[in-house]
Amino acid sequence: MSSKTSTPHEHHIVSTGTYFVTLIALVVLMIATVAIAQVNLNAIGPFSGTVVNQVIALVIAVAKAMLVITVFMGVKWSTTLTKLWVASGFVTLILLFGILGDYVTRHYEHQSGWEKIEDGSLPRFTPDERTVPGPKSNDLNVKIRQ
Amino acid sequence: MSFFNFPLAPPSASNIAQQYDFVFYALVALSVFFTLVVCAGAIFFAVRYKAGTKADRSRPMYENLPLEMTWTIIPLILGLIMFYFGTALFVKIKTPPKDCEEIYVIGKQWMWHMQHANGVRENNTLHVPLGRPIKLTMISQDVLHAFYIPAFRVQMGVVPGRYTQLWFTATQTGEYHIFCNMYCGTQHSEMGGKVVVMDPKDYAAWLANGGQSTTPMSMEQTGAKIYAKMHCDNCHGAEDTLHAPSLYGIYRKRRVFADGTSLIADDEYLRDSIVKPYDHITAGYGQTMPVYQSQVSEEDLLNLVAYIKVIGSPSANPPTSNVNRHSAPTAVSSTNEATSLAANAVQANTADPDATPTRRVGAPAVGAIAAEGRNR
Amino acid sequence: MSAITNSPDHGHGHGHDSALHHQFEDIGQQNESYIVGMWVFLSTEVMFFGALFFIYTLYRWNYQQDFYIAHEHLNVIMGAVNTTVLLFSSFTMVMAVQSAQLKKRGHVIGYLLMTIACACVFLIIKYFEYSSKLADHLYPGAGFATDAQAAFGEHAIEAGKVAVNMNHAQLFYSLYFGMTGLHAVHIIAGILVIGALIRLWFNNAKSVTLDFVPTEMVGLYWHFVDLVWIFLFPLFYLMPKPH
Amino acid sequence: MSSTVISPGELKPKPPAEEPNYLNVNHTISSWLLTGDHKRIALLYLVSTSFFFFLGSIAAGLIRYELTSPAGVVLESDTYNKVFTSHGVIMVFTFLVVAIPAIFGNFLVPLMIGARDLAFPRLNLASWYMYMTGGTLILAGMVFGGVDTGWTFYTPYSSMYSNTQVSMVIIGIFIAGFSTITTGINFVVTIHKMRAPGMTWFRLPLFIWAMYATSLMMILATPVVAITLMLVVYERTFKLPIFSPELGGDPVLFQHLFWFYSHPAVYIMILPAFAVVSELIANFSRKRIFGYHFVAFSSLAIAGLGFLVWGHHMFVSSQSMYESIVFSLISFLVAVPSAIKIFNWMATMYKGNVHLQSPMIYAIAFLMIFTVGGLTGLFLGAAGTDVHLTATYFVVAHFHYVMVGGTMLAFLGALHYWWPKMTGRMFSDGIARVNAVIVFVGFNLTFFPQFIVGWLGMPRRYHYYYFAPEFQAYHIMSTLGASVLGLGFILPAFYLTQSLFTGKKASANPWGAHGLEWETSSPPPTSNFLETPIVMDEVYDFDPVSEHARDLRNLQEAEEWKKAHDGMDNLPEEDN
Repeated sequence: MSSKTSTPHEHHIVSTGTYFVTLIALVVLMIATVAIAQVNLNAIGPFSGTVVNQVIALVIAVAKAMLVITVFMGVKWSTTLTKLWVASGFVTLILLFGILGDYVTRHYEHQSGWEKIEDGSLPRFTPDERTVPGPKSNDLNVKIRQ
Repeated sequence: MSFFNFPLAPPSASNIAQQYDFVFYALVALSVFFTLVVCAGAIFFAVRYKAGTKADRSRPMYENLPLEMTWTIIPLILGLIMFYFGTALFVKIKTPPKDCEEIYVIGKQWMWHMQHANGVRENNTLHVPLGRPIKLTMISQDVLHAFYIPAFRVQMGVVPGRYTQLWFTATQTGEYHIFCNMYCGTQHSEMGGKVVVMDPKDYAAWLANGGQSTTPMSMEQTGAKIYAKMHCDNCHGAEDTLHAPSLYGIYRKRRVFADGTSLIADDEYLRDSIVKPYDHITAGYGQTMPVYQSQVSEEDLLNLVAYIKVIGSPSANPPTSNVNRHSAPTAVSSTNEATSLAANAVQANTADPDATPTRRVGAPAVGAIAAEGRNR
Repeated sequence: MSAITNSPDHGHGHGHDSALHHQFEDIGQQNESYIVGMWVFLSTEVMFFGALFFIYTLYRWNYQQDFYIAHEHLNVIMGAVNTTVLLFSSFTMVMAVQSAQLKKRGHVIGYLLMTIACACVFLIIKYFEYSSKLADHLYPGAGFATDAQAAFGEHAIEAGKVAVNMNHAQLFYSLYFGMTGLHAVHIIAGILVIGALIRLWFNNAKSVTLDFVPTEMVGLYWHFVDLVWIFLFPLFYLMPKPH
Repeated sequence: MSSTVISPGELKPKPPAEEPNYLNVNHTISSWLLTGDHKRIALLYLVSTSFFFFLGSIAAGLIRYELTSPAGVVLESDTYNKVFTSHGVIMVFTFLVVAIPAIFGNFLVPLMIGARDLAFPRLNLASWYMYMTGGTLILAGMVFGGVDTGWTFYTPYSSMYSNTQVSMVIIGIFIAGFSTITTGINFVVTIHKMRAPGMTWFRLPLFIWAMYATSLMMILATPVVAITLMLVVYERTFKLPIFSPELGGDPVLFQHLFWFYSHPAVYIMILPAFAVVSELIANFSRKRIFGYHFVAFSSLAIAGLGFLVWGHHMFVSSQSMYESIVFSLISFLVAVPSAIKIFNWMATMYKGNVHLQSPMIYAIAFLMIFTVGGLTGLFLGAAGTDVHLTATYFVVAHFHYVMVGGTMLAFLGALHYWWPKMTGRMFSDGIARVNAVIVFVGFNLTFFPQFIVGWLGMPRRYHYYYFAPEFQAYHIMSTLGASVLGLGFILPAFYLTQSLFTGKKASANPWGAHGLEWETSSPPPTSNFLETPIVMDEVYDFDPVSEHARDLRNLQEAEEWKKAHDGMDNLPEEDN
């Protein structure tokens, strides 16, 4: 079987120190993310402070996740096959986020006639205030509750 | 009758339909071609290289990159061409021109409610002028629906909480189906109606008149209007149904009743059957019909009877075919809608008889409906 | 070619190495199969939670302001403590696996017990968090709080007007309870699995003592649970104020 | 025929007929219900999926009968809606998704790669129990009130409006979903880790490649629909706003998430069919498959691109026009690997020795029908033409051409092809060949009229169409075809069952096929191979010229045998 199970039987044993350092790093990152969330950051370029804050929080979360995956879950010392399967779930998840494409581009469609396009800005869908014009009748008018 | 009726294409009655049909038939041609290639190839090889037959089997081929690339790239290119035409069509369908006339549509279980710009309203029937771009702005009041006019090749989902839109320019007068094409519950299949394409002049007059036809109506036509408005045709259609006998050709026929007696159906009998239906229950049916005593004015009764006397005969305008057999759960208080139905009935006469299958008035063949006299 | 196990028997534990199942050729093959299998399962779990994360992302992006005010009711301290507890439990878990590799049975059991203890602490804190939401009628559904001010205090009021759409707040809490609830279900499942593992170690069962891989598989699962929380925490508890 | 397997030691003598195999090793009920043997689990799946297929077919028959008349025949609209939902749910979730992977995949993956079992036999058994639990819940839902949402469970109808047993059925689907996930995990690990020595990736039969691609999608897509459907239950139970527009939710989001699974699910259903057809065409043409690498990688390409086309189900659902265009483009791209497969299968027959036995007839029928199914997919992938056709009977016809004409025909082909291996008995190939033709004719008669009636505008899920009687002729044709098709599905149940009792004993390789599964006895022993095989030669290693010579010899022998036995039509068994 040497041809396919080339992985050595003796698994890589990671030292307690490595694990402990990882734990400390994780806790530090956790504290950092809580701390940064308390501060309202300034906008950077076109990105508002809110976006910057969110991006930083997510970057830290990804860093923590990477630490857990590589060290605690031992992916760093695992076979290519395992690594591929680790990646597969996350790659597919990115594909799933392709759904956002719909919501991002919905507002770019032609909506002429029923909504005035303000200069420069694209029409944004806000159903809450609008009702269908025409004679009102209780049973037939659309009720869109706020 | 309809069994021998094999229409091969839906009517093509809008500007979109014309462009659509071009793309569609191009795809049909492409599909037929490749289907023939594959079928002929498979059969030819199966016969030519059948086991035990003499054939040259030397130097068999297992891999051939140029060949593989051929049948990778040719379908790819053809696909991209089709993608281009399909997308161009799609963008056209999704992009209403600026000068559209607007009509608002509300979908609800299980009816369509339309509102014209000047406030005229109608249910399940949509009147539009010929040759002018119309845009429908649609929303649903409950579940998902889809507004679908096959003859125009347009369809759009109708979603609660959001507006969607759909546009077309009708190019032929006539009446065409409207279907709800997103499953929406029990009576999904009956959530439909028709779109009536009118000459712009007629449409303007119709609109100005609050959705009523300006043509004077005969008694039969008025009766037909009432017949439709009161949803008589829900039960009394072209054929006997589970709930009720058909009234087609009933006048001066002998009617046999549940108690064994019988009568000739004359004017008096027809009137009595409306106001006091349980006095003479036709054999095989139960007490399912509402009693209309003091609900219908005598004038309307006269008109109704006049209509029922000719119902089903070619001279009559039946209650605008079966398209309106919808029991609207929340009856519309406005009379506009009811009269507009009648208007359809009238307009049906003036339109071109070949434009659409919807308009095959007279006895629409309903196949093997429930056996006569079946009672549940 | 290493030795071909030619045993036609189907029971477990009759071959030359009793931890080896009959369908495998050698223990290396079996171990990697288990690890890969676990990861394939975890990629399923990634998509399972992923769909929820996507829904959350979409609605938060649409209703930033409302989500922000709704999130103010969450207790960051409790969330942070819970995060620390889970991170620490991951550490004890990984130490249990290391001890299994070194065949230190006592250490394995000790670390696994610590992991379970952490999991229980997590659930207890979660219980207090949930009760505070329930007390303020912030459970989604027909009984959801209708008075913004009562639910969210002065945060909900801006320039004298209610600045939060309670429907969207309800959406937030639907997702909050859905996602943390599903995560809690995974924690409970983890406690059961780790409990079973401790039992096996305690009984000195050959299925776990001969090789560390079963312990490592439980470890992988537990780290995944931790991983989910690593994302849940900033997304729900640490929301920047929208401008 | 040349042996692909050289055992390390000396070749063992041929096992006697009473050789213990996986069927006769023991006979107790618990030995079946608690088995870890992938072959027995495959048979458990065969029985249970056949049962569900039978139920789904009854629903289909009712639908067809009801549609012969524009105003219905026997059902109320409510009942009709429940019937078509039952048909969809049962066929999709308990038959199509499961059938080929769980029956033939389970049976063949270890056999084809030379393994003794799947990597996780107990998980495999658990997956059957999950499947049965899910299936039972689904049936319970159908019995205790039924479901009327359609198999797509679109919100907000399913979450707020339908007062039928939606929750119970969804939980059933959820559990059955995890059954397919575990099957997928098992396949992936088995294919990666348990191949016999010498069984390199490019010596794998194409069946394995396609099973791998299928598993990939099962593992990565199923959880999405599982959680989405659970959210519907969550929403129904607690009256939550996740997909409900009244409280700020988006009903279209459900469609995105649903199709994110359900489009890959279409490939979960059709890729195993490709898997089977690749085997059938290569083995019955006695020729190495043409363009092995292209066929193998096209499966993976389909699996990859299959994740990126879900939006083509939503062109008129109020999805953004721009995203629709992107999805349309990718949909055209995903058509290319399917085209590659079809042309490669055809090229395989070129210069082969085509044996027109029943499995091959199914394969050729598949080829023709799937071509139509695939090409009509272009109408629906092109966003513009889809606007008119979507959710009409055109779509119904299209996916039945793919699902019934594709998957179901491949299923029947596989059943006939591997039946001797699974049961150790031969069936009568003459009646099987007739049956294949019946299925082909009945199928086309049933579903081709639906293309036309859909093009005319007949919406799907319509109970009545009295307002459009012009559709009736096509519906009647379709129903007539369905009765022929039904006959084609019933007949195999009889002659295959009969073969169990009266069929000839099958030799190890009754078809003269090539592959590891044909190297072991029929039926195989519990450990599949008496010794771990070592693979020395390439996949589908036929030589058409010498195969032709053998064919001639066999024909001649048959002729002589016939003469000697006074014209009896029983051919001698073709043997190595």
